[in-house]
Amino acid sequence: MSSVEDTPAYTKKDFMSDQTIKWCPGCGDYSILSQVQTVFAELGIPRHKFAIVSGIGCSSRFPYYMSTYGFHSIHGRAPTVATGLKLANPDLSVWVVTGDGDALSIGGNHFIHLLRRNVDLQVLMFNNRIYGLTKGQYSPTSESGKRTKSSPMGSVDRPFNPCGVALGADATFVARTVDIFVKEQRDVLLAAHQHKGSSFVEIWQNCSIFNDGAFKDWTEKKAREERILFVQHGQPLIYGAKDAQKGLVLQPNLTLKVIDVLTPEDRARVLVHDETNLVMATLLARMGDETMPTAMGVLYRVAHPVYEEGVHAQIEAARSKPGAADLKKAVYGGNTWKVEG
Amino acid sequence: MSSVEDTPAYTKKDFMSDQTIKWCPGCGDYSILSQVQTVFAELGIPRHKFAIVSGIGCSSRFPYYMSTYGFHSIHGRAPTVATGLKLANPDLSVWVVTGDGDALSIGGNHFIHLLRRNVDLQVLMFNNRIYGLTKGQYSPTSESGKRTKSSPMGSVDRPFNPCGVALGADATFVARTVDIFVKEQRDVLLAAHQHKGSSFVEIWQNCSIFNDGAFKDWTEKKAREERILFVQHGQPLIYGAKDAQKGLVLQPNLTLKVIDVLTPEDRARVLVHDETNLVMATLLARMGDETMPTAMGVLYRVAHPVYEEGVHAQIEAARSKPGAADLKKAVYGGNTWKVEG
Amino acid sequence: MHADASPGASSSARQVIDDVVVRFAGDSGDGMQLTGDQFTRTTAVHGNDLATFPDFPAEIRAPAGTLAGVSGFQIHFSSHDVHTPGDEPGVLIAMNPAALAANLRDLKRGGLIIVNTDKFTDRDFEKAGLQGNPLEDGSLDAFTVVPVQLSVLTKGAVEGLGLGAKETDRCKNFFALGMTYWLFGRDMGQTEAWIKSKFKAPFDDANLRALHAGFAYAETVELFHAGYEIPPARLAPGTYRNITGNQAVVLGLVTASQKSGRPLFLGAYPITPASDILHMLSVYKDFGVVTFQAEDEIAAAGATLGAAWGGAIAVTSTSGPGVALKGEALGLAVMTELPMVLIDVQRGGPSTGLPTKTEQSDLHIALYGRHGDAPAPVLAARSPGDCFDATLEAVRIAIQYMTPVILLTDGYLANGAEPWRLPDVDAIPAIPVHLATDPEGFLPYKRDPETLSRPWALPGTPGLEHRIGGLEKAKDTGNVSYDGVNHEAMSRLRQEKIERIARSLPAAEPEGDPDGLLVVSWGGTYGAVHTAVAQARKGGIRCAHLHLRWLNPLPPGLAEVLARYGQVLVPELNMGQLGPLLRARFALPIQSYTKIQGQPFKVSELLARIQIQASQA
Amino acid sequence: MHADASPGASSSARQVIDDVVVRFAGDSGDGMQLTGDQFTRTTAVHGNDLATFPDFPAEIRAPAGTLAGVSGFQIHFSSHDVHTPGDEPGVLIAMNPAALAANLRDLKRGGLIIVNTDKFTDRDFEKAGLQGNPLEDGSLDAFTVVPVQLSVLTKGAVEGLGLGAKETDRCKNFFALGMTYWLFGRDMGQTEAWIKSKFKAPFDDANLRALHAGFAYAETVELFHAGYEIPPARLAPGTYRNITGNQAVVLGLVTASQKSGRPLFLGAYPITPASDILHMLSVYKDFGVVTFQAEDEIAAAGATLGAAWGGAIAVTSTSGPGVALKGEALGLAVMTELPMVLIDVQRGGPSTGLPTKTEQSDLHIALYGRHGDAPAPVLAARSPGDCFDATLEAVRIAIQYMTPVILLTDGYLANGAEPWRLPDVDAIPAIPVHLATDPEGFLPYKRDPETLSRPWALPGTPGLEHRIGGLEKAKDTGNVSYDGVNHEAMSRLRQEKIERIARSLPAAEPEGDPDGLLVVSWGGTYGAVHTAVAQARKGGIRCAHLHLRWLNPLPPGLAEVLARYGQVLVPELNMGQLGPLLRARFALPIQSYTKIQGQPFKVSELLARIQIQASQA
Ligand SMILES: Cc1ncc(C[n+]2csc(CCOP(=O)(O)OP(=O)(O)O)c2C)c(N)n1
Ligand SMILES: Cc1ncc(C[n+]2csc(CCOP(=O)(O)OP(=O)(O)O)c2C)c(N)n1
Ligand code: SF4
Ligand code: SF4
Ligand SMILES: [Mg+2]
Ligand SMILES: [Mg+2]
Repeated sequence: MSSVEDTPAYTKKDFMSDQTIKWCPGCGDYSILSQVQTVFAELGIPRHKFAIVSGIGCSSRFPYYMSTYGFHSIHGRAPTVATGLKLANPDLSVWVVTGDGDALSIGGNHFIHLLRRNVDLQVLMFNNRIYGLTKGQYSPTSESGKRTKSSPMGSVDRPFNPCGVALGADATFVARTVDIFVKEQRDVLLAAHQHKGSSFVEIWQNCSIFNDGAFKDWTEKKAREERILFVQHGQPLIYGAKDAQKGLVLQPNLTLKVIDVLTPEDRARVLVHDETNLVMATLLARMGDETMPTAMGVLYRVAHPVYEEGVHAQIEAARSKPGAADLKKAVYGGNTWKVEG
Repeated sequence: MSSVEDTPAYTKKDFMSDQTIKWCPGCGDYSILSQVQTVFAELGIPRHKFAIVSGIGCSSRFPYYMSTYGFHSIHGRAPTVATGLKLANPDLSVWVVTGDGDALSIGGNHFIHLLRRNVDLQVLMFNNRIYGLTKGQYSPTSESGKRTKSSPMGSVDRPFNPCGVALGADATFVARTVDIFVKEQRDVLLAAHQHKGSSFVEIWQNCSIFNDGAFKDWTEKKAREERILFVQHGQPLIYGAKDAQKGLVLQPNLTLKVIDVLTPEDRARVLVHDETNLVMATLLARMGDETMPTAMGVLYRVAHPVYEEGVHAQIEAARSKPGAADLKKAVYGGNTWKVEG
Repeated sequence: MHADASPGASSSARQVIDDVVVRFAGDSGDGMQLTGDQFTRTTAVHGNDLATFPDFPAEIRAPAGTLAGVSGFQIHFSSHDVHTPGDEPGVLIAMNPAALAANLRDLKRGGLIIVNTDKFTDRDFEKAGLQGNPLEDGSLDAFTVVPVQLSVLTKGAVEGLGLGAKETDRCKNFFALGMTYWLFGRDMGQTEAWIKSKFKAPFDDANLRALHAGFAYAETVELFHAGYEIPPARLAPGTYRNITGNQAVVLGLVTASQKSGRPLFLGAYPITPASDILHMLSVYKDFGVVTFQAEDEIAAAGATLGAAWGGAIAVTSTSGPGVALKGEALGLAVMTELPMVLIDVQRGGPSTGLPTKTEQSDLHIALYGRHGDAPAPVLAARSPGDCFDATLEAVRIAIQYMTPVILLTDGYLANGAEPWRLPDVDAIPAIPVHLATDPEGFLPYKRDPETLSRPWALPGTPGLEHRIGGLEKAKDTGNVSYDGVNHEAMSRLRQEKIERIARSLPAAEPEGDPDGLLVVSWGGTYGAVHTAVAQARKGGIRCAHLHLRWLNPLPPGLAEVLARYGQVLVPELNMGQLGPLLRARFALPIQSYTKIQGQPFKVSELLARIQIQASQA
Repeated sequence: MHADASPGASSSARQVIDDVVVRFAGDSGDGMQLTGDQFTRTTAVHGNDLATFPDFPAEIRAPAGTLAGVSGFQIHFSSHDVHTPGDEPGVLIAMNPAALAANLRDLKRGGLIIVNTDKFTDRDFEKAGLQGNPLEDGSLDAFTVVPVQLSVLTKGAVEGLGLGAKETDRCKNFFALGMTYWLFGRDMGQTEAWIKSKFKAPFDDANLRALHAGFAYAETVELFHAGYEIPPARLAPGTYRNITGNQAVVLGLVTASQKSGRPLFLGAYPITPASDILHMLSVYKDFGVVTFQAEDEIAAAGATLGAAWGGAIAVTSTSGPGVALKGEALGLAVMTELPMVLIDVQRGGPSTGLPTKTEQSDLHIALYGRHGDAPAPVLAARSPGDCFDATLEAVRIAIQYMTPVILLTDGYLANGAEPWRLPDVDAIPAIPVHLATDPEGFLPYKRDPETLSRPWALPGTPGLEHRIGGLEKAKDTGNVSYDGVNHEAMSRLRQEKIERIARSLPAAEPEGDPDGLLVVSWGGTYGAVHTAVAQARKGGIRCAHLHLRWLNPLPPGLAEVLARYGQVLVPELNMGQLGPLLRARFALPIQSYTKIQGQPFKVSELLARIQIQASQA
């Protein structure tokens, strides 16, 4: 990366492109766009070093609205394009923007392989639990029984838990946030950027046309306190209104239970978040039935070697060998003979 | 399914086809074939009701050697063909046979979607941690650093944990076994068959040509006791020689530890396997570093609605409505008018 | 005579004309598709022949008021035969300046424009990228402009029903519809009934009021110089309905399932403009239809093949990039000789291209988009209603010849509508299905001597256990064979099987003159070419029209027909795909005429080209 | 004269002949490929011109002793020019009855057969599916049979080195190689050195002993009626190496990277017979080469496109079904106008087909396998060594015209070897790369007026930030455009850009007679067609040979050339793909001659066809 001096002081505006935004009024994509523009301005990276790669979907129109390099590629294949780009130029700050259909339906395989390889880039998955661009079919994150154009009697599919899939695929960074949670989203985006390796961020996003209010039971002002747990490494898993705090404790049968946190003893019983523990992350990722809050924030973060660094380290090692990169030697090979004129 | 009376008493031989087997001498596929033939003979299902669907790979030659219906399809796509078949005819006993490359590399997406949907069939994944048929490249389950034709300096990829991927994708049945573990494999195959929904069975399989001995540190007579833990629902997680038993206990930081089981108190501390607990399954699936045994057997099993049953239930519900399936009405639609002659 | 809205007649005297093209245009949120659809239904019931063409943006809701957000619906209706949605609208209903600006260049000189002046503010001009008010700068001088305060008038009409401002404004399309009904003297009963069945109170009332107010306003204020009357067309006697191509495909599939006695399976992944096939078919569960929304197009195709193996009428539908993903599964279907149908609703390519526009550019991939020599039959539907017959035919051939079949439709056919004379459902012949059941002498690749097709032997059939797959098959046994001579024999058998389909096809039969210029079309351009040739002949040009339903195999007798004409012209909505193919097959100097603008041919364009061509003869 | 092994000369007098075809055949485990490879190297060093053709089963290790398990290696060497691996072997080394049975029908009458009689037991006959002992039933009467107790003799040779029975038996291929070296009077130094470098003790010693023992045995027991001498060919002066097509592709890629100054990226998923490109390229990390083994072919193609965007020489290689999976990404490359190369090592199709056999049946998918109108340049290599030049050319065109390029090779070229005169590496011209860097006036889709290519502007370049994608692009700006007229303009520009490549291609230039019959070939059939035409002309037939390197665009002057000849014949290893294409383009009565047996053309087959064709003139 270039030195800090090179980097102009940006404002959010520097990351707005000249293209008219074509999302529907009220679409959650707007607020994510605004957050990303704000965060990009803070990262100290020159604008030309950003590359945003997307697939196809409403969410995947994202690159057009950012004044960085952008590639609106093919449905589901953004992780592949981003991997090739990052291998070709590890110096770039690469962000994949995708939707629940793009990442988890057609793109599921590239998604898990990207996470497995741990290429150093960020994946922002806008989860509106619907196919927006194709006008409202159920997606792999739609709840069972959902009635849509393609499921008039309700969908029979069970939904994926996106963070669960990512953890199953050995992701090294898994986080969850919400389009309209301005501050929390910002923190997660910053953390994702800082993480070396593939950072997966699920962003709940309201589709005002085809799945309006899908998240309102969690995101409405009042519900937030009751149904959302913002996790923080090293901090107890506590949520709820100031006067009615609740906490999570682990039961012997390896499940979680919600308790009222009234006394210091109660508090001591509450589990403490350890973002390096896969089991903790699994528990947190999969909460969400009626009785449990939904976890937001960085659920999992572990250090692992980064794919493109490994690739380029081998190249450097090979280059440093004596007699390396001798084209004539390579072309001639080991066994030659001469025919005299 | 047809009644028991219809079903002839089979022997293993009844499931052997007339095709010459073309696997290499010493290939682990032989012993799996033998087990499957044995188990099929016991299931009480008429031979013509079995359909085996495979992708491409050494393992995927499997259908040719079974005297049932068989479809050697396309690389990675067996789950899709099997899903279509099962939807078309839920009455069949459908088995997908696949390899680590077939299922987890090119076929990863179909694999996770199959498990998510919970189509009632069995997936037997022969994991030899290598691409056999294409002569020995590393696969998504090969250990990092593996030197192969395509990774002369060692592979940079991190491997998938197949059971971990399956759990991440909300599989309802996850088991692991080994080609040469005759009895244990049989038990797992029977359990997979009995499970309603998608049953995923990872079978460690020795590739005698390109990855010989990949599992010998676990499967050699002596090692078995020390490095393999056969799990059983409701039973404590204990392994090791009779006189030197070891057990697994859960630590407060949500990790497992091995203890010597010498006293009844020790025994009482040992975790008891609960195959319906996802966290337990995650812990078991992911053990395997030097200090821990590898878990074999049924790691996870939960009841969930079966995909094709849901699909056909909707059809039945629709059929039972008055005036259902009136072709003329359907073709004519709601708005017609007459033009007189 | 066309609806040129020439002044003259009073509102009470209706001018009788025989052919009109109307376009409704507004924002994506203005309900233009719905308005068009209602107008179409009423027009159909009135007895006109008609064709429609909706044209909407790729965005769900592009920013209101911009050119990108304009959604249009065109209807051509007439007292005689109609084969196209019309070249140039004679009437444009423009809900805002962007809709006006986007459509003006298509409008017929002298045509009538109804504009919603409430949306003609400076801010609206800016959003539409206009410098000033087109109503004032003389740019509409060539047209008759009828300015209406649509929003204000609608507000007045629905006042007192307790609607919010936004809700009130949403009713204005019904006001516009009411005006248009008056213009053409239409009975509103059909739309009234529809509104009542579709909307809850108070919205039913509001929309009805807007509708009636629009009608009354047109009448009362003598808005138009003339009202028009387009007498019913002399359509063939029978019962009719309006149908779009996607609807017809869906009904064709349901019918094919019923007529073959095999359950229907559709494996699909949503994609514009094919998605509606998935949507519309998913309501026919009472017919035992399984619709499988797969994780992608590859899975959809794979599941379809699996269902075919399992004995279903197995179909997969897609468009654009989805087609590119199905080649491998189709290749396997070719090798395993299983019956399946791929329905490709062509859209503007390449890559993501122009998702909501029409094109005929997938003929190449349909014919050649598989690795190796993998011949498959390809046919194309020619009109919305014909999609029904073409679908039945595709299924029939797939089963009879045990082969994947590719049916090409396109965005224009898929969303366009026309009156469709309902078939006598009982009289549609059965689709014969012969399932193998007898183990005696059964061989999975033993062929029918006539069709060369292999038996359909379903898993679950006692005694027929066998294995299939993508490796080359030995003759008869179907065992894996690496033998080169066998490979050649099997390759030629697969080819020959497809060629034999031609035996059952009707011979190529041009309509028109027996010599001169032959115009050869395929797919959705049928109507435009048909009309253009008819007009050319009226204009004294010796020419004929040959429409090809089958692209592979080509129909019998084609060589002779082509050779008979001095000139052959092949118009296509692509860069030239059928034309070269015919040259390749028949080594004749066949000419291509191509257009790739995401729009159907205009009759006038074709006519002009025919005239040029004829003048060079 | 050919090596007919006619009896006569004593072992000390060598008979001078100018052309031999030898085939080694045995079980997959018998080391036939290795034996053939050694014989090839020694033959090359001896100075013969040569061509080889390995032919191995699809199974890793098919059951020992069966027909399915037979692995073969054929070498054609000569004191004159060699362009094919030879029609009929004059010498067959058969390690077991299956190898004999599988290869007998190819053998030249009167040819020499060396058999390992230790493997001629009843059990072996049974495994090979033979009724009895072919050595005794008269079926070999037309040949000269040399029975050798290979296993027993090898055992004797390596005794005392402490090898187990299996290990001992593994050395017998070197015994056979030693015998063959004697037969052709070859110096064994090359193989001796190789054994020493390759094997550890005691296996080095064992193999050396077996080799020498074989040589000595042949000499001592006067095994053969004659030894042969094939004098060196008069090859053009220079330094030579032996090279296979896959090797040449790999070296071409490394060279292209060095000559362009851009890093090389290969995205690939293993598949026969393309895998070796991935394998062999992965050792050139010292050249900065990134090889990415992707999760599938789609990912490989996507990553390749991403790398192209990032500024790499971006290449993806595959075969068979892998090609079918890359169409969508290629379409995106067409739309985004990024340079990438797809190398398709064609194999027997359709579907999984015949994975280890050769074919030319992917021309169709290369040209037409994308949805929409998505033109891309296609070229094909003509010989193993030519793969080097063709690869360089593919990269050069991809960069110069900012386009995906498809390079076709095939299984025969990929694994076949020939002596290759080494190029002067320093003299290979640079591949010019012009990266956009100046923000002044930069537009992502502004075109070079000559090539019509757009600028290559890499992410990371200050001031050039822009967005690309698969939706139709507006002229110059590259912004998304749904405008129909723009779509037509862009479609025609994309087409025109590819056509302009022809400007820099050499004109079509047939070799041979200026009239008569023109034989047009492409790809790996070059050698066979070249030889057949030369022989036909020697035999008095007026004919010529035109080989097409470029299939899209076709070379300039082709129309005139084709028109000049009375007859045009296009032989292809498929059901006829180029032939119809030429007919389509030039509307001439071009004839196809096709073969689809997973094997290259024999010169004799082509010659016979040319004779028939000429007699019909
Ligand atoms: C290969 C392919 N298949 C299908 C489509 C059609 N398609 C475009 S976006 C989309 C789904 C979008 O859903 P999601 O990723 O959740 O994005 P959203 O629009 O909801 O933001 C589909 C099916 C396509 N463009 N390409
Ligand atoms: C589309 C496609 N890509 C690649 C291949 C080549 N291929 C065949 S099998 C295989 C991998 C097999 O590995 P695995 O599934 O682990 O099976 P194994 O041979 O090890 O049993 C590959 C890459 C193919 N046949 N088709
Ligand atoms: S359809 Fe939904 S996701 Fe798409 S732009 Fe509109 S509101 Fe947003
Ligand atoms: S290559 Fe390996 S997996 Fe394949 S048949 Fe041989 S031993 Fe078995
Ligand atoms: Mg979505
Ligand atoms: Mg494997």
